[in-house]
Amino acid sequence: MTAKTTASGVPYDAQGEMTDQARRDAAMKGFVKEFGAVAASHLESCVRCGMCSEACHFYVATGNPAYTPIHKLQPFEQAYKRHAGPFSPVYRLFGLVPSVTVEKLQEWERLIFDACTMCGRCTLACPMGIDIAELIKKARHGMFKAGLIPDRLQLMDRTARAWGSPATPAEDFADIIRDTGEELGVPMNVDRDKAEYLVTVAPAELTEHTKALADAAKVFNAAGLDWTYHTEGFEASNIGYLNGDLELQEKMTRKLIDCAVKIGAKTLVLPECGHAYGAARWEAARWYGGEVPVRVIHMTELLAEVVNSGKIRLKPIAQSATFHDPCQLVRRGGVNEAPRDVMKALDLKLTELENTKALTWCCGGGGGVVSNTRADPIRYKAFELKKREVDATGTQRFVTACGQCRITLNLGAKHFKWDKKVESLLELVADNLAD
Amino acid sequence: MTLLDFARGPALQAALVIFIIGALWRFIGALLLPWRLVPAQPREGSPGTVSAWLKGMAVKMWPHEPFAKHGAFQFINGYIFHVGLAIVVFLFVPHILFIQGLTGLSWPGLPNSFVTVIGVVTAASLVAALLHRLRSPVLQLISRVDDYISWLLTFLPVLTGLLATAHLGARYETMLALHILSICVFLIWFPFGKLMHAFLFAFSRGMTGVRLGQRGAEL
Amino acid sequence: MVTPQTLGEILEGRGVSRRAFLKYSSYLSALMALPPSMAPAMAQGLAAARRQSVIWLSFQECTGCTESITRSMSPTLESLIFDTISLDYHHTLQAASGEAAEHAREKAMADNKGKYVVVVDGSVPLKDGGLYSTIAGVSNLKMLQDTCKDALAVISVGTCAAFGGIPKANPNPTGAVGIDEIIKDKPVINIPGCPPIPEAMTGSVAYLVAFGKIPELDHLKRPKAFFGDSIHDRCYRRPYYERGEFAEGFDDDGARKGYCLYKVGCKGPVTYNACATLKWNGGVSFPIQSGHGCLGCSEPDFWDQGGFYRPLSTSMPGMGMALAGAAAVGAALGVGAALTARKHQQAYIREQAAKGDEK
Amino acid sequence: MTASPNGREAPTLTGMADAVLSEVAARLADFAASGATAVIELTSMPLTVQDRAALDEKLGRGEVSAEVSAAGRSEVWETAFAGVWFVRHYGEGGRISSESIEITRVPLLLESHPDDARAAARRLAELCAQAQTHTGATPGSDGA
Repeated sequence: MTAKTTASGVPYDAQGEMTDQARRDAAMKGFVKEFGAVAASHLESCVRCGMCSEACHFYVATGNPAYTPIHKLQPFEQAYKRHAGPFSPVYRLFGLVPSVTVEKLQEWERLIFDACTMCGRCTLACPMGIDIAELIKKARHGMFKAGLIPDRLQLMDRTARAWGSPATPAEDFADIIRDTGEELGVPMNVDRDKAEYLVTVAPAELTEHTKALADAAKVFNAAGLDWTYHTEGFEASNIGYLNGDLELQEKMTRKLIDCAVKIGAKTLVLPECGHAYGAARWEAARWYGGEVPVRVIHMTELLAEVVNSGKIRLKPIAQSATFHDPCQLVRRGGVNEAPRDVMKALDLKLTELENTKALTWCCGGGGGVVSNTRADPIRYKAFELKKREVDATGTQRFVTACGQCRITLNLGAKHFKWDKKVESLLELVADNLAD
Repeated sequence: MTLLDFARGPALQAALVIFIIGALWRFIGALLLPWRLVPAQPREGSPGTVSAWLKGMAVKMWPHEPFAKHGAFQFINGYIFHVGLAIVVFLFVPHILFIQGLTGLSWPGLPNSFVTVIGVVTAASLVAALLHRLRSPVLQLISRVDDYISWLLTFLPVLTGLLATAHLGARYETMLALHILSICVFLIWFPFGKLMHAFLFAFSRGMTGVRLGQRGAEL
Repeated sequence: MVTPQTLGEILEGRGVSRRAFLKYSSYLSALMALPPSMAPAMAQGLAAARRQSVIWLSFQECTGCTESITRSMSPTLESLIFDTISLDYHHTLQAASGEAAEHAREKAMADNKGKYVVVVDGSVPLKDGGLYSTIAGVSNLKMLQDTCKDALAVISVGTCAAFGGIPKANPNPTGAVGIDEIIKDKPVINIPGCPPIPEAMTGSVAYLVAFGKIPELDHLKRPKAFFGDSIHDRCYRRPYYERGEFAEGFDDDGARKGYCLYKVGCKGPVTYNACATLKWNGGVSFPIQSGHGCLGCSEPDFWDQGGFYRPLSTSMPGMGMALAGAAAVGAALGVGAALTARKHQQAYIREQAAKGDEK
Repeated sequence: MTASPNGREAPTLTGMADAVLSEVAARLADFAASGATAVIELTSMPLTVQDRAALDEKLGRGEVSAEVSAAGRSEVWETAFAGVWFVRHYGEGGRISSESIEITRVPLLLESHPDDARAAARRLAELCAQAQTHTGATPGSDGA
């Protein structure tokens, strides 16, 4: 893993000892596998109107035209036109569309990974309905095969493959759970043979935010649910979904689903994490031929269920608050009302951000960007958009429902010395359970 | 065989043939690629595939509020020349008669002087669109030759049409012939450039409509 | 041979005063859109001119043009033209026939060598040496060439003489052509129309007689004074065209209200003639005013423009088949392209699997 | 000469009359100042029946009106404005074949043409000669 720069002076990371030609071929193979009718209908319809740029926080915050979302797909589209489009035989025969060069892929690594959180706001802006976020994810498969992904994501990929989680080896998982339980005096269930609910965790919760593990336990116990954590299926964040490593994505997803089936759980609860929801809720069926044998829900959906069904009652906080809608949960996931139901139950008087629900600005850290330190400068710029809108609401509390967003927003707050505390919805519920 | 006879006869016929061949070739060629839809379980209460598809097509016709504000020019000017072109092409009586000759379908048209005014507005709007493409740094970066060819081949029929209606530029038959020839070139280029979005948008919007619609997400 | 009198002297004997000449000239200059100030000059020119010898040749024609020009024979202002020319040969109108008629023609050509005008109506057949139309055993082609040898100018009267007209209509069995495709070395004035408007003929001839030169012609050699504007531009129903009020048939409400006839095949927009202003039968009416669309009779090949009742902007017939064929070819190409792309993808995926790319 | 459309009441006043009127005024001013004569041709103008009547009514009638019968009938009259003359020629069946407004001392049409006068002189001389044979001597005729 070495940081390099292209002839045109653009920094990129490269993994593995492949020759340039081999790297390019691997990328093309990765791309070509993605060119189905769905990608074709999108890639054939762009009219270069530029409206997606106005939706992208990286372009709006920096003003750099290179961050125009559709521009980030240029090599992917070129490969499509040359290898899979209806006119591809003609383009190849007359050399009308050149094959993608490895320099271009190296140059575009920064645009496909650093400058895109796959938040999907551009997809909502595109008048032709091109799902640019989806296509970026497809493009990342090829980039991974070519070994042209940010080193930090490669690092996390290797640890996840080795340990089953980027945060901790699987063996230590049960101890972390029990230690946290004892430390915070919360009864914990781990590695039970049978349970109705299999609860999974995010990497941050295994390192700094271990309190979240206890918070989840408190809620499940208060609601009288039959639940457990489990060593064979605990890591919900799916690095393969972010860095294009399809094999890892499949392996991580299968671990969760198979473990849930093994312990007879009817519901698999994902933690407060964005891409975990995207990977497990919407793409698990990809590995299970259309029928996922277990109900997959996000922690926020679980909270709304137990609150709305009266399984738990909450003490009112009676303060003003604003909410950051995590992109993968709301814009890409459709869970609009659940967090608001919970906040109402907490008697938090919600003032919506100027851009909210499906139109919210992304925190700037999703899709592996926060882990990829090379992207920090533009991430901080994007953070300012969110900071300005939160300040504008003037509310006392600032809540969200995704660990990655909280990390990103906290890093931004520290960088700008912003005294706003970013709070987790789960934590608020756990701390305000009525006795 | 005057220029007008050539334009109205063999040239237009050849152009229509190439248009149909190219359009079907690209359309079927793109959509017969493997569909491989990711079979995710839709959220209950989310619309079925067909209604999600149609919803996707309908919702994209109007931008969400923040994008209407920032992309205002593209969105408003875009509609002006699209609606303008639609009125001029489909509600101008001579055009309706041409379509009737080809397909047998007919419908009432708008007064010619009204359509001429619309034609002028459309031409101005197209010029504004070109200026915007030339001035905006984003569009400068992502624009290609196709965008400029497609613009020119859409603008020329409007221009020659207006000149023919106003009996300017050349003898009426010559300008009418140029008008028809400009349409022939437009039809020949249509399937190979971005003008195909006129057909493919339905599929592109539909796919996203289904993917996000079945997640219960906003489109 | 007594010196030929001037027109003025000849007509004086008939009680036609110079005032009549002035009146006729102002009428003609209005007709030909000449500046009014030219009327006195024209009157003077006419009065001083010799009687113009005219030889009228009729070939493949229906005598409609002769009918039209003679229609204005009634003794009024318009008829004055016939006093200014000496019609030395017209085998429909003249009394003599057979040898005597041909002899009269040759004598007129000899007497006025280089100064007589040849007026032709009807097209000339060229196929099989022109044997499809002969007069006294002489083919029209030969007679035309001989007669025009010493002519001052040739005036083709009617669409047949000008552009070949009906005889030239598809399939043109006799190989009929317009006069100016044969006579290349003499100035030719085309006065098309089926038949042409009488004033167009008399005006042009009078102009030639008065000023001794050809009036201004357009690219089809037609006098711009009469063929400068399209019927559409001078049509009184144009406001209906602009307001989008059309007759859908010949007996519907629109037709009765006198709406525009574009939808029932009017060829006004592409036809250049003076019908809409001068009108016919002495200004009584013209085709559109009496409810029928213009046929475009003063334009070349007006018979073969796809039908008098097909609107001008309708596509040419017979496109259906070609388009269906195109659809089939397009679909085939589409399927072919998709299959090659799928094969291409499979090859890639197999090759990758074979290389055991699993890390 | 614009007849009313088939079966419909003729279109009303089109304002052409006022346009012609203003041009006549301009030409009359020139004529009054510099004596420059002018002719405004009305034949091919799209004047409706109402326009023509309005023009006639506005110009009115002056002190002179004449009837000319030479190759058909014509009327010439001075309008209420000295120097502005109306000349109208009638063709077959009373149809107006051509019409114009002349701004001049007197329209050319009314003048006797020198050639006509020469011919007339001859005829008058013959007449006198015949008269002389009937009534004997006639003072002063030179018998051309």
